[in-house]
Amino acid sequence: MPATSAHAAVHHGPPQGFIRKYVFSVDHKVIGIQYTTLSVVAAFIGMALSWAFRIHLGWPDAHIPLLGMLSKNGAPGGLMTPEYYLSLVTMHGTIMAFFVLTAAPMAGYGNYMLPIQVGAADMAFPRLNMASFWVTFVGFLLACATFFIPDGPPLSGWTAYAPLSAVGEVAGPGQGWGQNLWGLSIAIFCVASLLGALNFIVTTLDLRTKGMTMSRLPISTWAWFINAWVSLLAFAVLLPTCLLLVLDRLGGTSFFIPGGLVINDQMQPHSGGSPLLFQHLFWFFGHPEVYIIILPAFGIVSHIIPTFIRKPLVGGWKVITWAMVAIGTLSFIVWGHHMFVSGMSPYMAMVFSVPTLFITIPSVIATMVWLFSLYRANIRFDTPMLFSLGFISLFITGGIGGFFLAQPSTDSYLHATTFVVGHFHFTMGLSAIFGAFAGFYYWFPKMFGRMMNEKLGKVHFWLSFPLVYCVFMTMHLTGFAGAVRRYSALVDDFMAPLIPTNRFISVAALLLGATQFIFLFNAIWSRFRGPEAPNNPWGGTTLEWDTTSPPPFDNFGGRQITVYHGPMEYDGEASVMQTAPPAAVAGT
Amino acid sequence: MSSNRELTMSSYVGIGVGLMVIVGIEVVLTYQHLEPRTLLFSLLSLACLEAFVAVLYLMHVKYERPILFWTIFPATLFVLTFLCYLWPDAFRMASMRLLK
Amino acid sequence: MLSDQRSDLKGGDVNVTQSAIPSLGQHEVLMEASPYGIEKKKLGMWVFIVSDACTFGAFLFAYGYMRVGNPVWGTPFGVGSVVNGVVMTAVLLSSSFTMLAAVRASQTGAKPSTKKWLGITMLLGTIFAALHLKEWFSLIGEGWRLFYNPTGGAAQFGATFFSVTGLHLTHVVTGVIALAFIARGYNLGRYDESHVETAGLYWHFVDLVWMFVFPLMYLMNAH
Amino acid sequence: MAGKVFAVLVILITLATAYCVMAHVWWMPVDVSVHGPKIDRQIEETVLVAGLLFIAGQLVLAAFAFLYGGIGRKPRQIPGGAKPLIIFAFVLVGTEILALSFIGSKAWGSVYFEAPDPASMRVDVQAGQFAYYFRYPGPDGKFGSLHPDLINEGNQNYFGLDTDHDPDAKDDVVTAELAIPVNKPILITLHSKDVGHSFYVRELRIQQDFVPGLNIPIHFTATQTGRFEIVCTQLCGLGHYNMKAYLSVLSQADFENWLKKQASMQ
Repeated sequence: MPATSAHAAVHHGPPQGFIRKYVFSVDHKVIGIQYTTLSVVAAFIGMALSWAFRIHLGWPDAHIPLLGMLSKNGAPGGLMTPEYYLSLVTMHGTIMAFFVLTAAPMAGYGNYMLPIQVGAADMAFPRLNMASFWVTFVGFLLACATFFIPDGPPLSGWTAYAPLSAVGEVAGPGQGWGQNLWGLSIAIFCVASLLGALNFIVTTLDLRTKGMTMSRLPISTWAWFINAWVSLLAFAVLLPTCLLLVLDRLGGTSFFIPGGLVINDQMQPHSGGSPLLFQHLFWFFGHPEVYIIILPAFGIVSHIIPTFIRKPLVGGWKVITWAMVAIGTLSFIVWGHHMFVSGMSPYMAMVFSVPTLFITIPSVIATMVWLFSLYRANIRFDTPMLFSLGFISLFITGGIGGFFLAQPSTDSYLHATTFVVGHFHFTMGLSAIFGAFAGFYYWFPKMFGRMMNEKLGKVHFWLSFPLVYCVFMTMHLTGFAGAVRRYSALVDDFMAPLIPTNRFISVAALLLGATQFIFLFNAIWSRFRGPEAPNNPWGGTTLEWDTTSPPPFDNFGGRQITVYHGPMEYDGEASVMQTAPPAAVAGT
Repeated sequence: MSSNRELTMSSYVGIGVGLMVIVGIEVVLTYQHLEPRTLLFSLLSLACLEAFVAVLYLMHVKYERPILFWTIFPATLFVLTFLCYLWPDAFRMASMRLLK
Repeated sequence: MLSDQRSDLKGGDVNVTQSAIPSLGQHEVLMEASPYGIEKKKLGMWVFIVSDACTFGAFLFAYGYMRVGNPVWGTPFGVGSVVNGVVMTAVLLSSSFTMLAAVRASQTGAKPSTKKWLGITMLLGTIFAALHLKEWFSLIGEGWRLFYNPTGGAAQFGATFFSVTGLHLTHVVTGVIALAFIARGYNLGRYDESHVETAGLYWHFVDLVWMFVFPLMYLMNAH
Repeated sequence: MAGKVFAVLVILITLATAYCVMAHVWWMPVDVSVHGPKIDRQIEETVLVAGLLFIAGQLVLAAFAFLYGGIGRKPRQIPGGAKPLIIFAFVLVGTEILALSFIGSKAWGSVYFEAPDPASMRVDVQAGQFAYYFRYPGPDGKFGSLHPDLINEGNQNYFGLDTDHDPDAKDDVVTAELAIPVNKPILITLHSKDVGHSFYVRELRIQQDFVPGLNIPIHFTATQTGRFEIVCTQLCGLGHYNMKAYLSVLSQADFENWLKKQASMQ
């Protein structure tokens, strides 16, 4: 309960001893780094999985030795079986969506930066904060554990549609304990996210330092705050969904399983459930989830751009913030656009379609704010800015695909084609990742007190950006041709001609993956060998640049922080720290 | 922190009795052989009334700043309202069942 | 790069920070006042309550969906169960008021009566749980299961009833345990009235949820 | 420098994308259904609307990155600040999306809102891991009732028909291929025997999931004879990639012969 942990903020001094310092630390900075590290690890696992199935799609009879070692039945001699292909796709989606994209930009950077940006010494409930990380960690271990149980990970996709996910092992390999662990893992992740969101909300509202009015919050803080509300409400619905799914599997209930199902000539002992109920509950969470993933990227980019163009965003904090609020709100009433062809009431399809299209308006406003802020700017193309620009380009491209999938009529052709895969990789996948990279390069000096290597960072960007388009724009195009997603082999008369195209995608994807090792090397090398970072390497104006790199245990060395200015008071080379006393400004 | 000074303990007892009376009404309604739909809606509205009293007085939102109410109430109501989008499919399920 | 405006700043001296830490979280001059003017743990509890309400809501929507989708339902509760339900409601409701008494006593600093009222609240919570389990066991005795309906109606009754009331029961038990912790901490002087008040919020919420669970799960299933 | 490279890169990507879409390098197969043209037109309109926004957005990004690199410029906001942007978004994008959803709803309605032609030929489709089976009512025009407990791949009772006691079921014709007469309204009923599947015929511009436990009706009219693939687009298990059947659109005469042949083989 929050109540019991409240005093932690009051009493805990700097911890002594390795365990309290680096493992079970209540310091939001350590927890933020723990989250970030977890998601980097998860990201490379997820990427390795995608490598495996991309290789399989490009060269169906390729033998992948490592895979053979990982799973004897899944990939005998390294040759991937169809079921293992689906398992890999499932776990790629699960790990990336939950443990990378939801964890890193929100829980990772948010934990580290939000308290500093509002001028607090720690989160509102530090012990709760520590709990939510370790709960997430347990969830992650459960997800990974599925690889090491006999029948392997589940194969029902990250959306785990019932009844395939609900009837148990009879539905196929991995649908036994694999799916159980999956359900538990996600349920646990829900709890962690709820606790995290609660902490973010209270910290932003109650722990702002003197003068840090809501209108002076950095945009990134706004994004995390809005996002915390979205997660709070969305995960509150995914939690029961997972619990009911687990009940169907282990308790013999029939929430999502109708009567009269015959699998392998076995009559299933269920009746009266509804697969559509699962889809509704899942997507009620699932659509806000994609915004939970992208909103922090919005915030990070909106936070970084002014620093590197040396001028405020068009419309100041208000326009971009209200755009994010509108997006967050609308995200709850559009989930049905994932279900246009699912057998949902066709009239509801229209009800969901219109607000979906209307999300375009705040999205376009946000995009134009970033775009037109560049007008007559002094753009400095350091790595964080390059990734921010990349983010804008990717987000535009991804948003465009939304027009096709938001309309039932066009979606009925494009649904479940690779067009969808391309679309969501652009919007919530790569946009969020680019936002995360931008944030990583931007805040690394603050987090670790060392600069990252600019050259390697630029190489990382110049290789990643075009490769992203090679992979996922091509998927859009094959989607127009009607290439179906989640096929482990292209055996149809229709799909077979697309094998060369898929080979091209695979090559690009492998290169894209390989490029990320430049980032990994850069991060690790700079962590230990990078040049000392000054307190404010980028000339930012927000509070995190107003303390040492890395910040002391209580973030500001016991100074009284008083804020007099908004977060983006840039004017060319001149800029005003949020804490600069009015007199000092007059002086400059 | 003296937010629930406003009411004396006895008036709280009054509220408690009132809530129990509502529960009584609910029970009586249950045995009036009403249409399930009518019964459901009357029970729900009574429950909402109870909940409202509980939020305002037991959880003394009435004596907090209004902004607290205007934060928690719309958020919760928002989710519960739009979850209603799944009712059409619940009714379709009854009408389109494969096995009657 | 810009010349850092405060490069003279030398932080990181932990001893200096010690003095600053105790004042964190309290709304003193160095903080912006909370827009709600309430303890942060109280606000945290409110935020938790919002999400928990949505969780319960989703459970109840699933129940409604199942019920609408399965016209042949089956209503197991006779007068006995309804009476039992009314008693449970009375118990839980009065526990809310004993909780109020405890909060109030704690605010006047009356330690003994605070402990007394907390004790009574926990007792009532336990009675509620006991009555609830009695209901469960009588149903199980009649052959109701998560997956089986002895009256031949939809199997979903057991599933929805046991899961929804189970979730509520979990909240009650958690609440009783939490109250025990709070009482102990309060007794040892580690916790103050604000903890009691926050725990009270949670307890009232559990009561509030029951105000929906009772009519929907019991009365709607009474024959 | 970096800005100019970025600009060039973005422009190249934009042009390449635009070319691939406009030149239909990868594109939908030709449509063979009555409602299809509406959907195609809708896709084309969306390509236009979305494509313009796409090109405009990327070009502005490229232009600004190209022009405003470096330092020493006196920063200035765009004339009018954010207002014109907001107005543009609401007015232009707003009308665009309203138009799209208005026209689009017609295309959607032509598939889902209009009642099927009462004279439609009815076919019953059962999906299971990992095959489709099709059922024609036979001479009596009535489908026998379904008994899942009787489903048995071994003796080829895929639908669970009670041919011994149910007269309607006796003459039902069960096939592994869907054949339909051209230019005749067809009403098919989808139901799944196990998990979720989908009925996707690209040339018909039809994609509809099977919902276990429900009967999902869908109706269409094919306008050209030919043989097309029916594929599963709803993840249904390890054989998902290989779950397919064929749709043969035949002339009325050919169709009748085909049905007779199938009936004789029951």
